[in-house]
Amino acid sequence: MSRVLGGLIDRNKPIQFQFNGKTYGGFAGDTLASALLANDVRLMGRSFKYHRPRGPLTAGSEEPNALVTLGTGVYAEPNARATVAELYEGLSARSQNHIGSLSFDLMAINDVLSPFFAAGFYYKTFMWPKAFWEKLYEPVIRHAAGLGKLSGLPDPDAYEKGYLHCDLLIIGAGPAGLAAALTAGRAGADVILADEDFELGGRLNSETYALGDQSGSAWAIGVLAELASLPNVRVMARTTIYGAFDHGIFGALEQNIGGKVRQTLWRIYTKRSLLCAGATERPIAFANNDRPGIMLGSALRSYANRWAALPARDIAIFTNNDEGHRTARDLRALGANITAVIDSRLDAPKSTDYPIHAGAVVTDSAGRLGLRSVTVQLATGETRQIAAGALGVSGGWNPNLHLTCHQRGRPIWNADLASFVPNTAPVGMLVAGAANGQMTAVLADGMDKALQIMTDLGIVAKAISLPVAEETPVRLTPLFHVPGKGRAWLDQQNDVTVKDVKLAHQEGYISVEHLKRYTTLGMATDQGKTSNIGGLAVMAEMTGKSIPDTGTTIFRPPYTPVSIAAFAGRSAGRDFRPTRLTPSHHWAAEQGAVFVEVGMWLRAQWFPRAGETTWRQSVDREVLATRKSVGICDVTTLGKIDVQGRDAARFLDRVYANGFAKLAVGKVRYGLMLREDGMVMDDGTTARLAEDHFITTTTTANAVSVFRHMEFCRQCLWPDLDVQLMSITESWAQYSVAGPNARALLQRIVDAEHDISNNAFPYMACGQITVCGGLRARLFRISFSGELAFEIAVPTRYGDALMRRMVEVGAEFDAVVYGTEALGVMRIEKGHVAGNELNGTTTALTLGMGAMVSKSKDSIGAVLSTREGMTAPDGLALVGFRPVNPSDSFAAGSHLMAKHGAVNAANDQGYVTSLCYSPHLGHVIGLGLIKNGAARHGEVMRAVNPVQNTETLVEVVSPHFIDPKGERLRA
Amino acid sequence: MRYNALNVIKQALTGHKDWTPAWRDPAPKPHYDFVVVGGGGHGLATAYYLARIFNKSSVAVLEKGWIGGGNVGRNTTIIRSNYLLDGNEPFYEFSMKLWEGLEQDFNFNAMVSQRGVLNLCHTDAQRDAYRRRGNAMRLNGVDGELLDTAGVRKMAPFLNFDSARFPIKGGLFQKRGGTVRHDAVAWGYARGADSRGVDIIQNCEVTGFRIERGKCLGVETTRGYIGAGKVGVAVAGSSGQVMAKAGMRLPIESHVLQAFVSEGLKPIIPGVITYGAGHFYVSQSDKGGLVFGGDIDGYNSYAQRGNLPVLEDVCEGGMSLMPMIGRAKLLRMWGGIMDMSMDGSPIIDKTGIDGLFFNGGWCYGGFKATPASGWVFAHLLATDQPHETATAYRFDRFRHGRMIDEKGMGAQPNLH
Amino acid sequence: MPSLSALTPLGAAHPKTNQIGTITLTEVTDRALASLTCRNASMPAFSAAASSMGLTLPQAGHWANGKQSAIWTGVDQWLIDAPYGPDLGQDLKSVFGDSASITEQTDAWARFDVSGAARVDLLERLCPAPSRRMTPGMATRSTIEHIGCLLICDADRFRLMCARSYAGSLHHAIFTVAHSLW
Amino acid sequence: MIINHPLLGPRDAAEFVYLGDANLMARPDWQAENAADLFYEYLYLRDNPAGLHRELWYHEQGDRSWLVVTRNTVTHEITDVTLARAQRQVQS
Repeated sequence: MSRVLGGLIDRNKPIQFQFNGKTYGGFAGDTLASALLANDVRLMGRSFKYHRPRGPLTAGSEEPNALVTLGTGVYAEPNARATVAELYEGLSARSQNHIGSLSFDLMAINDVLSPFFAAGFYYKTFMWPKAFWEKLYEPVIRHAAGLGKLSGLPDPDAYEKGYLHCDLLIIGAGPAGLAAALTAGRAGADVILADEDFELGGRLNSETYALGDQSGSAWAIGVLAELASLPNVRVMARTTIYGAFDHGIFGALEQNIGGKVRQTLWRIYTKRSLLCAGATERPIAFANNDRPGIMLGSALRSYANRWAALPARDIAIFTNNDEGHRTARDLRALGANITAVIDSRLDAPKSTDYPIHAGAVVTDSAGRLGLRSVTVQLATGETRQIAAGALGVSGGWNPNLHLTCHQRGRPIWNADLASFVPNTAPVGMLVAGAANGQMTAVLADGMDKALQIMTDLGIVAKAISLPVAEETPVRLTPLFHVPGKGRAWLDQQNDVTVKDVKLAHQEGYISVEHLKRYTTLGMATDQGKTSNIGGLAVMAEMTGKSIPDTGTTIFRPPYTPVSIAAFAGRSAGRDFRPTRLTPSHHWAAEQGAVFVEVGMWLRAQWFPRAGETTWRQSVDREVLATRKSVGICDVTTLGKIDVQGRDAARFLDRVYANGFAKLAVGKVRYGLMLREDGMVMDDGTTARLAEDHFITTTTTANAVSVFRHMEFCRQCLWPDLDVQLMSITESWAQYSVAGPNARALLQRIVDAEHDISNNAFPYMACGQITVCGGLRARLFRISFSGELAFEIAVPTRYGDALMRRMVEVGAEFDAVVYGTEALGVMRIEKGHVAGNELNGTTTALTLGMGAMVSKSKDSIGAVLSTREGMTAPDGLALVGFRPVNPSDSFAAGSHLMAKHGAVNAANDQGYVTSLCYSPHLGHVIGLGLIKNGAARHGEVMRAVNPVQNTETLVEVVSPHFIDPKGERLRA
Repeated sequence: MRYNALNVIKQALTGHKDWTPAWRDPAPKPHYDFVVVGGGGHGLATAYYLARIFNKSSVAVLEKGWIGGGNVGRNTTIIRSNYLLDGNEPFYEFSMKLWEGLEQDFNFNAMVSQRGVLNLCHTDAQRDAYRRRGNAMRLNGVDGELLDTAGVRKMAPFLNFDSARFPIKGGLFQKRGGTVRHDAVAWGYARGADSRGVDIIQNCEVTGFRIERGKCLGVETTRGYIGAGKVGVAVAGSSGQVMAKAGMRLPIESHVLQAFVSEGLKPIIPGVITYGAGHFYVSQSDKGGLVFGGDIDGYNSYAQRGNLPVLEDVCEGGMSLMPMIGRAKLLRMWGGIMDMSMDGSPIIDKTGIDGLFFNGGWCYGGFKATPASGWVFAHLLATDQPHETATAYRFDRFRHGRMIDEKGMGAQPNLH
Repeated sequence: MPSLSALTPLGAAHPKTNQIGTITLTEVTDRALASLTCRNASMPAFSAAASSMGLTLPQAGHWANGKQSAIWTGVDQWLIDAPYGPDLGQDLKSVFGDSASITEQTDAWARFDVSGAARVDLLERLCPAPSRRMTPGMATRSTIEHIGCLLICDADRFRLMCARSYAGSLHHAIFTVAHSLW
Repeated sequence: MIINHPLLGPRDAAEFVYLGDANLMARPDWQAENAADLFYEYLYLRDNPAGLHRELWYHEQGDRSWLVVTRNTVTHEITDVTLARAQRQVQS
């Protein structure tokens, strides 16, 4: 055990966990990585391309190497970073991307063959023979693809979304964030303080310097306690702010521990935000700098100070700045043997506690599955082997400015830090502390920025007293890589080396975007947090330009990867979208109806009865019974819009292609609605209940868009018209009652004082009536089926009862209830168009209703419907089809060809839009659109359906298969 | 140096010393016979085919930033030719055929991978529409199969068949559809064009057109005036901005389309799958990332980034269709600017200005069209005649009511 | 009295109540609703009519309590909420006459009341509306799991209203999230 | 995005449905001599600016108002929001 004294782990809470099947012990407060290091496990994974053995480079979310699969079976999460995985009892993790064991990976052969796998090698080969790409090369490449593995089974966990509002969101609960939160919190602002870590305090938990008379972590605990007592402050641990979106909206992902929900995806609406995300240390590249045990100096300090874990006893340090010396002091204090501090600066600080090599660099390393020693080139040019089981590398700090780039903000170069710092940030965002390149006085910076924001928001705030921090300014001499012959890794996960960047330069991939794309630098799961700058620095050397002149890389959301399930929340599986139920749904379910999804609605498709074994039997029965006697259908889903106002008639005149001004009160008229481009948008009936009151119906599919369109017309085009719109789709349960006995059935429902005889209530009449003893209702004599038919509407709560009552009184007529299939059959038999024909590319002319487009008034779509391409004589027109041989069938979606000639696109005459079996006629019938259709009735054509390899001779007929004169519906 | 296995091996053994830049970095000349504005996929392909097919030796491509930095550099890499309408299908099939021989043609492995494109349907009406489309494809000599639920299950057993809000009723499958390594397309065309004498000039923004008496004589650029016999503009995403410099208003709006990629995962999704009851489509790259997307954000934008509602909508669709991806993590999201046209189809046409030609309006379907777009635009530039597969892509189709509206959504770009 | 019996939006004879932890979720069915919209250039008559029946018409984003309360739903438009009666729309029409367009809406909506100390924790996980900042008298539209809702803040509860056909899905959403809190 | 509704204050843009250029309110005269040309230009041609754009949004999950929003298409910054209806009435 390399566990040392101290740290923030809870030694009273031991935890057992497994890695690659072996059981280890850790403590509450550990991460998987810290616990493994404390158990002397440095090897945790394999790299992507060369399968190099890897251990953690970092102690945070920027980790490129220590990726594991967390959990087992359906709970397995691939590519989890061991460095941030909070240890819990029973945690089980496995390493990834190897064939054979982690320590003996057969795929490591790739490392030996690495010269052949230089950047972009795959663009240059695998092209011959052509067929081999799909048969051989690509399968091999795909076999090697990816890191972790999905279980392949549905994710069993629950996820949720939530929404928060605040004055100020503070991102990061390190020193700057805590100072800012306390300042704004005391001022009474609504504050959210979020941090990805489970232990808040940021670097305060990993460093040994004091704040006033206490340790940094103790100060953090005090501040957090006060924040917890403030009702206006919400502190969110384990919460990553993953993205900054427009107008102060932030995305956050909270890991829930022990609850019923695995993760909560918060959308946070802010007035202001303060980014206090700290900084990430960067490595220095040298040959074989990727061995397990080589990590960032700051990570070594975190493991030692926060987690009391030393990855090895013999530890060396490689640094270009003073941080390396801090690492050496901290580790030595915990009992490590510092074998050397290799400082690339000639003016390195001195120490008597351990050897310091000023002006020296590490040029290579050794150790098969973990670091054993490093090769150091001294200032004198002499090289020396130094034993080390771990090497702490400090190359300087990169501010964590990622969120400032999420709205395409471009950072600028800071020569003192030799790194990019924020320049512009999203509107409303300030940046404080190390995230802003401010490496000292970060508490004051956090407080000052909070005060500035409070002033901005008009909230009175006072300065808070801050402890004195011991700190020293940054002193750094830039060094990004050590020149040499071996491979020096920049992007460790994707195996991008200094040589690869040089090759990219040699081949002209010089723009930073070309560099990234050609070499895959920065494209791994860490998105280049520790590698981008190094890559740029190498490219800058090659081009002879400065780093900022070579390019900048900006970051896109998410800050760290977010599970797809979290973005879906509860809107997944069956709850993907809500379900709308019709008023007769419960009754229909009792009858064993088969339901079908129609938009959000569930509608009864047909009602199987005992003995019926196919859907066709049920549908045929429903159709025949309706046409013979009477059928009932729930048509509530059709959109219904109340149109009122003194100018309601004028308004409808403009919205519909045909006229409504002259429609008499108590009458209904069919209306055709066009888009402004002259195509048919929707159709439906409109009833006039009073001079200033109409009810318009829409198709089910277009209910929402037609209402929106009518509001557009009302508000944006003709606000001078006095007209008001209200959706009443939900207010009324509406049933179609169709068939020769429809009236007789309804007479048993409608209260006696209302005369619904043919004379009193003729075809296209409407009225407000009462039913069943005084219940207010509306009755419309309209027909979609072609039969004598009514639609009756009652307040929705009575819909269920009305259905039951009608079925009851309908028994004497053998009434049936029919579903959407029978509805569809009857409308095709009648030749009514529906969704399949109103497909957005058909005009009134196409549908045989050209005469309805009035030329004597202004209406939407009238002008553009006259364009030559839409009025050509050979344009598509609606026709009916019937098979020449009545026992033949064909399919909707078939194309029509002349009886003779080649079957190809050039000879395409049109297509079948709708098709059904007509039990009334005893054969299949179809509707469709063919060129010059009106003139082709009687022609025999071929309905071809190559995707199902069928071809049927059909005769072009009138689209009205039954009762073309409309005698039935007027009966 | 030619790209082949032998040279890769030779170079590997000798330290990769002899590889040369994939394209030169020439200074602009004062005049070219053909100036192609826009160093994206379409512009580079146009230049390549001008040289390769039409033997034009004086060709320049002007790019304001770095080549391949537009939508060819940020898309979801899908190729397919499963269109419905006569105006489109032959063109996209022409493109598919070019993809099928492209790598050998331009000597660059772009990883054209025909693992299939499966469009799922969830209602009877949708299945009828797919049948009509599949038949249109077959009538044009294109492969297409209509699958029932069992057929879909066989191909993609991991889809949600058991607890779906919108059950899968079948699908339209194009076996020859698939994906291509998108950046490599730009680089392959650039390298191929460069090797045939085309000048590819990066960091050269066109700031205006020199137009005299109705004729375009050349372009003003940030690197000076460049005269041209003919100017072809292929800057989809920025078409409105660039053509405004020539005084033109277009039937196009610029919108943002987001795309998403997950961390690398071992292969689990075979080809391209699109959800028919939500906005979600997905494929898995050769590196293992799930590459997925959905609908455009829906508002005019040049910001190259989108917002949360679409991201969430897309993932909801994904989790509804294939709940096994829940624990895969989204790694990166980005937004591209789309030329959304008024009928969802592109424009490749002369303009009212002599010598000035336009190629744009690709909506979010431009990537798959890259080879054919380049070829037919080169054809138009070289011969003044539209290529036989692109005769419908005219400006005046809106004036005359001959829209090519696959989805039937009408003159509202954000619905296409 | 009609001889038909009514169903609640959730499809039962009687409204449903759920107790989940400290959350009480109640289906409310004893209210009548009608939308009331002032016609163009009719505000004086419209206001007079409202006053005559003691109706307070609140500003945008608010509702006003009373025997008949009014919820602002749009420009010059309110949803009137009154004790259940057979035809509130007609009752209002007789008061407002030509000054208003009135649509009976009683059965257009389903209503669920959410009370209990954790109601804001619940709502934060359901809808984007700033429920924590809402005070009694405020009312807003919002969405819950793709369902358009009216969110009305009362002293001890929030009223959530949605189109009636969505009642089952809305109830499911509230119920599920409430359960996840405990 | 957040749209600052003139009556309801800041609202998530997800509550709105977008239509396009506010010029769609300026529907041409159907009786004009060149009505066909005017309607063609009205419906199909766009300025499509990179910068300030006046555009129509409909508050579908709200008060059903059509709004004219002035928004920068490069930065997404919104500088003005008015009720379309009010704007029309001012113009006429």
